[in-house]
Amino acid sequence: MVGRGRNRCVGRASRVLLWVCALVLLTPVGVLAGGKPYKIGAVFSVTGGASFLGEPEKKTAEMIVEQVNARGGINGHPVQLVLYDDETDATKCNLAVKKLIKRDKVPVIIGPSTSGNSLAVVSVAEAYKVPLISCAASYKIVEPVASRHWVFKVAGSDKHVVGKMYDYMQAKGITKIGIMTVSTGFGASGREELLRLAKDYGITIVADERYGPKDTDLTAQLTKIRQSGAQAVVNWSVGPTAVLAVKGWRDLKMEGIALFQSHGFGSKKYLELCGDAAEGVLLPLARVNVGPLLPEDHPQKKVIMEYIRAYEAKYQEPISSFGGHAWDSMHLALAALQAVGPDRAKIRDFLENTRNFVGQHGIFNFSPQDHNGLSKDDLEMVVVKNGDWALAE
Amino acid sequence: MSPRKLVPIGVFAAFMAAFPWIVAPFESVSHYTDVMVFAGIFCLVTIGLSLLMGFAGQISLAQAAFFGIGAYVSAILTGRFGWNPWAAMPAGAVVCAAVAWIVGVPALRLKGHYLAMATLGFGVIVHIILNEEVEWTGGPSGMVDIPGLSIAGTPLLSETAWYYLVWTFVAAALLFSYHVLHSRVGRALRAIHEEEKAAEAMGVPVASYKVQVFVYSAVLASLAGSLYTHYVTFLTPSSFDLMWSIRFVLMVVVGGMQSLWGALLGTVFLTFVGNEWLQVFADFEVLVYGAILLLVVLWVPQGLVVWMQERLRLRRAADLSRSE
Amino acid sequence: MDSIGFGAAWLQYALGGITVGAIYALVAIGYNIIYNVTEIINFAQGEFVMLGGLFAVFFHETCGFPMLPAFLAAVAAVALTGLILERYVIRKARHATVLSMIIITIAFSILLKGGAMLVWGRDPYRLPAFSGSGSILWNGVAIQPQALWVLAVSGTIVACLTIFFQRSVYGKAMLACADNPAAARLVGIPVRTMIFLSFMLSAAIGAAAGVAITPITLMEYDRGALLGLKGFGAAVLGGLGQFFGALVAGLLLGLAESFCAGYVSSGYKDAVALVLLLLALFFKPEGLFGSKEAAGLKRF
Amino acid sequence: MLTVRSLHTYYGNIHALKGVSLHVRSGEIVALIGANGAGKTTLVHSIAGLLKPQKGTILYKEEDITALAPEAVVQRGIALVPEGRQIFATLSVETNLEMGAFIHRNRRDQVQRDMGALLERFPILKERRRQLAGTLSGGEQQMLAISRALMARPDFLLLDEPSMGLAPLVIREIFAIIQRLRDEGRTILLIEQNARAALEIADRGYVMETGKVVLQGEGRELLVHREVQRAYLGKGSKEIWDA
Amino acid sequence: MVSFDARSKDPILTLQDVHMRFGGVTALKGIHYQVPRGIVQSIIGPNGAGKTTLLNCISGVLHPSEGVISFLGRSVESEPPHRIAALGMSRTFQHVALFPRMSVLENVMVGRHVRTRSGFWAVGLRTPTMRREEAAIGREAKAWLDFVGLADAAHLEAGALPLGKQKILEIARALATDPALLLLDEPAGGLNARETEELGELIQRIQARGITVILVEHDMNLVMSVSERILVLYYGQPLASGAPDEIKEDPQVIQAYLGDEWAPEEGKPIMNGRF
Repeated sequence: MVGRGRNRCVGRASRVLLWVCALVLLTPVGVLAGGKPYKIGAVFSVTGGASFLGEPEKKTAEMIVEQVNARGGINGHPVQLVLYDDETDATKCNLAVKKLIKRDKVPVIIGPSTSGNSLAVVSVAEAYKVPLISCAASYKIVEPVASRHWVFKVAGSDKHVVGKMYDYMQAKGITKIGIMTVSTGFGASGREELLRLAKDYGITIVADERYGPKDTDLTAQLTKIRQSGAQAVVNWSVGPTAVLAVKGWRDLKMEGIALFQSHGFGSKKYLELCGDAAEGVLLPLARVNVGPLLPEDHPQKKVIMEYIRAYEAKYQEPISSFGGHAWDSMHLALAALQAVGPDRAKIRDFLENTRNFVGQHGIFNFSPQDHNGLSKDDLEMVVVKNGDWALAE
Repeated sequence: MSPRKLVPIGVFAAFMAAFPWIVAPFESVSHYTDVMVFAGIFCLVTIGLSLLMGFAGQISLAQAAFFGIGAYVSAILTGRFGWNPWAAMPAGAVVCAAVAWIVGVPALRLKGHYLAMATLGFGVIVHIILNEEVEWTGGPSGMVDIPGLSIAGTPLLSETAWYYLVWTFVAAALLFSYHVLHSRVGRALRAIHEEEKAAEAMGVPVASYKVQVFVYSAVLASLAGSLYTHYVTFLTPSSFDLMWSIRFVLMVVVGGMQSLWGALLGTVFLTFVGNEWLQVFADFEVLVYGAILLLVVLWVPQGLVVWMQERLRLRRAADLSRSE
Repeated sequence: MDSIGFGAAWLQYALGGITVGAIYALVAIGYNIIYNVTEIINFAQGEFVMLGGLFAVFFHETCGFPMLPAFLAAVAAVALTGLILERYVIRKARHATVLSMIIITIAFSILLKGGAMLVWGRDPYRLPAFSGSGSILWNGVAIQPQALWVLAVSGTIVACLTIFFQRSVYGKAMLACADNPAAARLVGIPVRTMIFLSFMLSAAIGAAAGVAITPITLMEYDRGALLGLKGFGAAVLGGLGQFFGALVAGLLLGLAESFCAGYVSSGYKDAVALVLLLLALFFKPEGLFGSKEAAGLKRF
Repeated sequence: MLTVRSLHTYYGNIHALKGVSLHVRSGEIVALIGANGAGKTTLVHSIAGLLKPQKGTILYKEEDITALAPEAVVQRGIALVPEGRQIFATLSVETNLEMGAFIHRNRRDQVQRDMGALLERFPILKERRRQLAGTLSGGEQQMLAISRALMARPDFLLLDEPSMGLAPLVIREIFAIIQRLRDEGRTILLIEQNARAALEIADRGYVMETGKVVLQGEGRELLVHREVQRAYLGKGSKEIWDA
Repeated sequence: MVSFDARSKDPILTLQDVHMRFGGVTALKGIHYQVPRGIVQSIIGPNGAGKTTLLNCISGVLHPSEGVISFLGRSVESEPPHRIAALGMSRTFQHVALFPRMSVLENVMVGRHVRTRSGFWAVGLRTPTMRREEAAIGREAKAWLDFVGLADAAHLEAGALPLGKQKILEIARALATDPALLLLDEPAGGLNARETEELGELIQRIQARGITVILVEHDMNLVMSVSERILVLYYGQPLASGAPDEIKEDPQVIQAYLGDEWAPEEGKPIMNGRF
């Protein structure tokens, strides 16, 4: 009895040990075949709260690697994407970036997906002197440039989005607005810019409401704005709350007060979820979202249409503007690798001096003073019409 | 401590001291030092929590809040007011201790689910405050460019240096906690857990001890938060949300509540599981993580360390009975 | 400019608060059923709500069921999940402590969430309203028909449960199990079956809540945790195990949030609800409706 | 009617019953006495199905009921009135009785009739039928516990310490009820600390010590047994009390 | 109301008009009593008479609804149990309340808690004072285990002891607090005759050390053999008090505590609602 019992225990213990060993050994999943591949590191929020960003970014990046390798790589080197999921968690993101740098020794990193996570790794990129092309929006990621030597970003800054929006309001004679922002990094950064730039455009903010990313009801905020006498309401969020804002706006019959959404609303899925309710919603969007609406001679038309075709063919789903960030960062990284090879410092210098790079989100002009390279002119004001985007006049 | 216990502890300490040098030559695990820095920071939190839960028998779902308070006080004092981080760290601990005391006095009168709810509620409130007080905390966008640590004028840059710093803290916390446990205070805490009314009849001021150990766990969490701040040099409220409180509890439970080593092992284990070993499962990671937790709690409810200790004891007993 | 009076805004907040509150109440009731029979707090309750919504989407949108059959199918599917939880998880850990039970149910909720993410992906889904889309505007107050449905579903469930527990033999038997499981076994009540039923029932109610709210709030895989948290708050505030208490506490929490968002600060609305909860716990630890008498009796 | 053969039961990891054998004939009151921890309660819990015996058999009306669940034991006509009464304190008196008849739940008329009869029989319960059972006094609760057991229409009643915590006068009435129940044709196995009272109404008695039956005999016989007197009625209790 | 003039020159415990009500139920109805220093005082009475409630009031677990309890000249009726323990009163529990997963020795060491000082910082930093104190705690705890005869079991888990030894361990733990007054709540419950005899000897040895003992007990053999005075409680009120020999012969006590006869008389109504 005793003996058998013991053996069973030992058996169980050793099985547990085996599992642990297996897990440890499984950790390094590097591809060692082929010539000397050029590595590109990537950290996206594929799961967790910002997975709506990370998922299309991951798919886009993987698709581009396939395309490039199918064409024989760059300069005869296959491209290898080393991608980690940070689960929308700053700590994990920090760990993942260091892992890319120390273990995988990548010459360049794209991502992270969110502003928070990007800010959590800025110091890492600086400390290890590795070029990092963030896909997130916050201007703090690349400013002050003096301490952001190695960091770039491809998402337009919120100040451009707000600028575009305020331009439009100015043109329409809107001077009093209510804003409602989600209490995440995305919403907070938008709110900051909305408040900061308002007076430059002669706009008064008469209501400033906030809500949580998982809130189920926004009528309280909307009611308050309706009472405030605002001529327009700006909602700044992503995810279900962006849809709830539209539905609430429609339910409260607030059509007299124009609803502006942030660029975070730039996904066809949201339009589907809103149904008819979204008619007339205004938002500034990058051209990647409105590719088919662009004139044929627009410089971005070709890259955008190619991306849309390839992505939709491969994944059977519409593109989102977030995937476009991955496209831009990935192609910038590829261009750098092609031009200067896998050398961190040279890649950084190359990126900083890139001009007229035609991407999904605009035509990038980087400089030592500007690590974003976009302006508000890279956005279009879009209105929802018949369940689709249309350029607003 | 008896010499028989000292030998394995010595081996363990030697292993921990050599860890960065052991993993360094192997490329695929060379970054483990970095993971261990975070694991060490979390260990500080879970050592306190283990004292609170495993020994004094009180549930807390608010540890992430104390972790966060420590982190933000450090960040604000150094980033905004230019304090030296080494001065900000105890300041954070003092703030945390005060908050823990204020919350602990009424909360620890509650038991079971009600205590869980009260601490959980407090944790969520702190998280909301971190999110909303934009002027001070930067709100959801977080705080950037927080100064790093330096020792004697030399900035602490490498992971290895941080590894030694953090694990020195852990060793100190372990030693302190071990001493507390093997003293009148520790016995009183365990007595409270086992049979509160008898402990009180023996002259143990139950309410006061519960609050003291709650404050202690908050102070350790606060120190961990300060270290985290200066290591990552960026803070966002999402690192201190309810999910983190739950994670800390899970670390303690998976390792084994009735043992400080349990907190240590559980924390290191789950930090590696969460950040490293399950990456291969990609989308299935969450599922595997949940399954591991479920299996551990169902089949090894006493936690990995206590389970292993029991196995060893049984084995020894079996060996003895065989040799007889 | 619209001239919408103070009164209308007040009503609008109240309406929003009641709708959200009714949802919290339904989640709280789910906690209470299981708690009543087993004294376990099932932290996977929020996930039942999420699964209810997503299963309804699956049956209605993917399989093309009409709304009512889809509703029932979703409830049945989630009840099955509750069954699995009880049969294969809870029963295995019958002698676990309060803390390990909390952790077991949390682990199970992680599994459910992970599973839902794999099956339905990370996007939110919508479901058409039970009757008529759009809303009715009455004196400047927008009323969503679906909100009325949510209230109706909550009301019906609370009424049915009250009748069930006060009138039916099985309901009383469940209460007897909670009161004194050993004595319940002695009079021939199959306690295990009752526990089993309580899990299915509470999962089913969670699912019904999920289906009812999806047309208003959309539903995605990680919605469960927050709903579960608020529902737990309502359950504790109302006094664990009290159905009527859960309803009132749920509505109170919903109203507190809504009015706080309307009149104080929308950012702090969750905090205000929680501060209320903490104060209630500190000063009336058995919850608003947990009777001291019953609590006293319970201990003997 | 009931035969227990060399029963072994563990309570946790304590070997609480070490081969207990006893029998109860139809229509008699059998008293089971012994110190705390002698295993009396473990024995009735084993019979009622609350505990699973490791070894031995329990035969009831020629049927082996050793491993049956409590539900099944009640179905066969054995009801236990547990120590400390164990009424459903938060439910009303009526609901308590209704729960007692849980196994007859599909015969509503019968349940109503039985309940009516019991309430007639115990007017005090009738008066309080809408009160929460926990608010009853000790004696009333004991009455309710016995009534609840009777709602299952048992032939065989197991009574565990029915006099515990009750005032002497109330105890007297409870014992009268027990005798009445026997006179109505029910068989009773009675556990009592109050050995004297139990043995006085019992037809036969068993004495248990540390998990074993150490003595058995007729009630009156045990009452005057020297060992029993010394151990359970108190040494010299005669001198002290019967002075 | 019965009130006993049990005043002595040097009472260790004085109860004045102690009432205890739970909701509508009055468990103690005005108790006046004094316990002289150095004696073994027993409290007997039927279950539900209020013995344990009285013990809980004295030891601070419950606070009486009315009345004054003074211990060593200080009124303690609103003090928490741990303060009362510090003043020199200790107790055991009716249902064994040990710390089951701690060792026998550790259980007794917890008893020393109230006589030692080192705080959280001191023990964490292992100050020299704290080390001396710990050593003393260990020594004294061992001495008490020797005293009650459990020294051999010092390193076993307390929960693994047989019930008889657990009861003794509870007494050792209570003694370790250096009490002037020791309250024993049914210490013989569940003990066999031999163990009960040993317990009686132990109580006498405890008394010999100058510790006053209050004993709540059902076992009349024990009560009669060790007590100097007995208080009989009945329905929350004192029914009688005196030396064992007086109590034995008190007709009221015989009437209330045992009852005179058990067999019901034929034809007498029994369901008369006197419950």
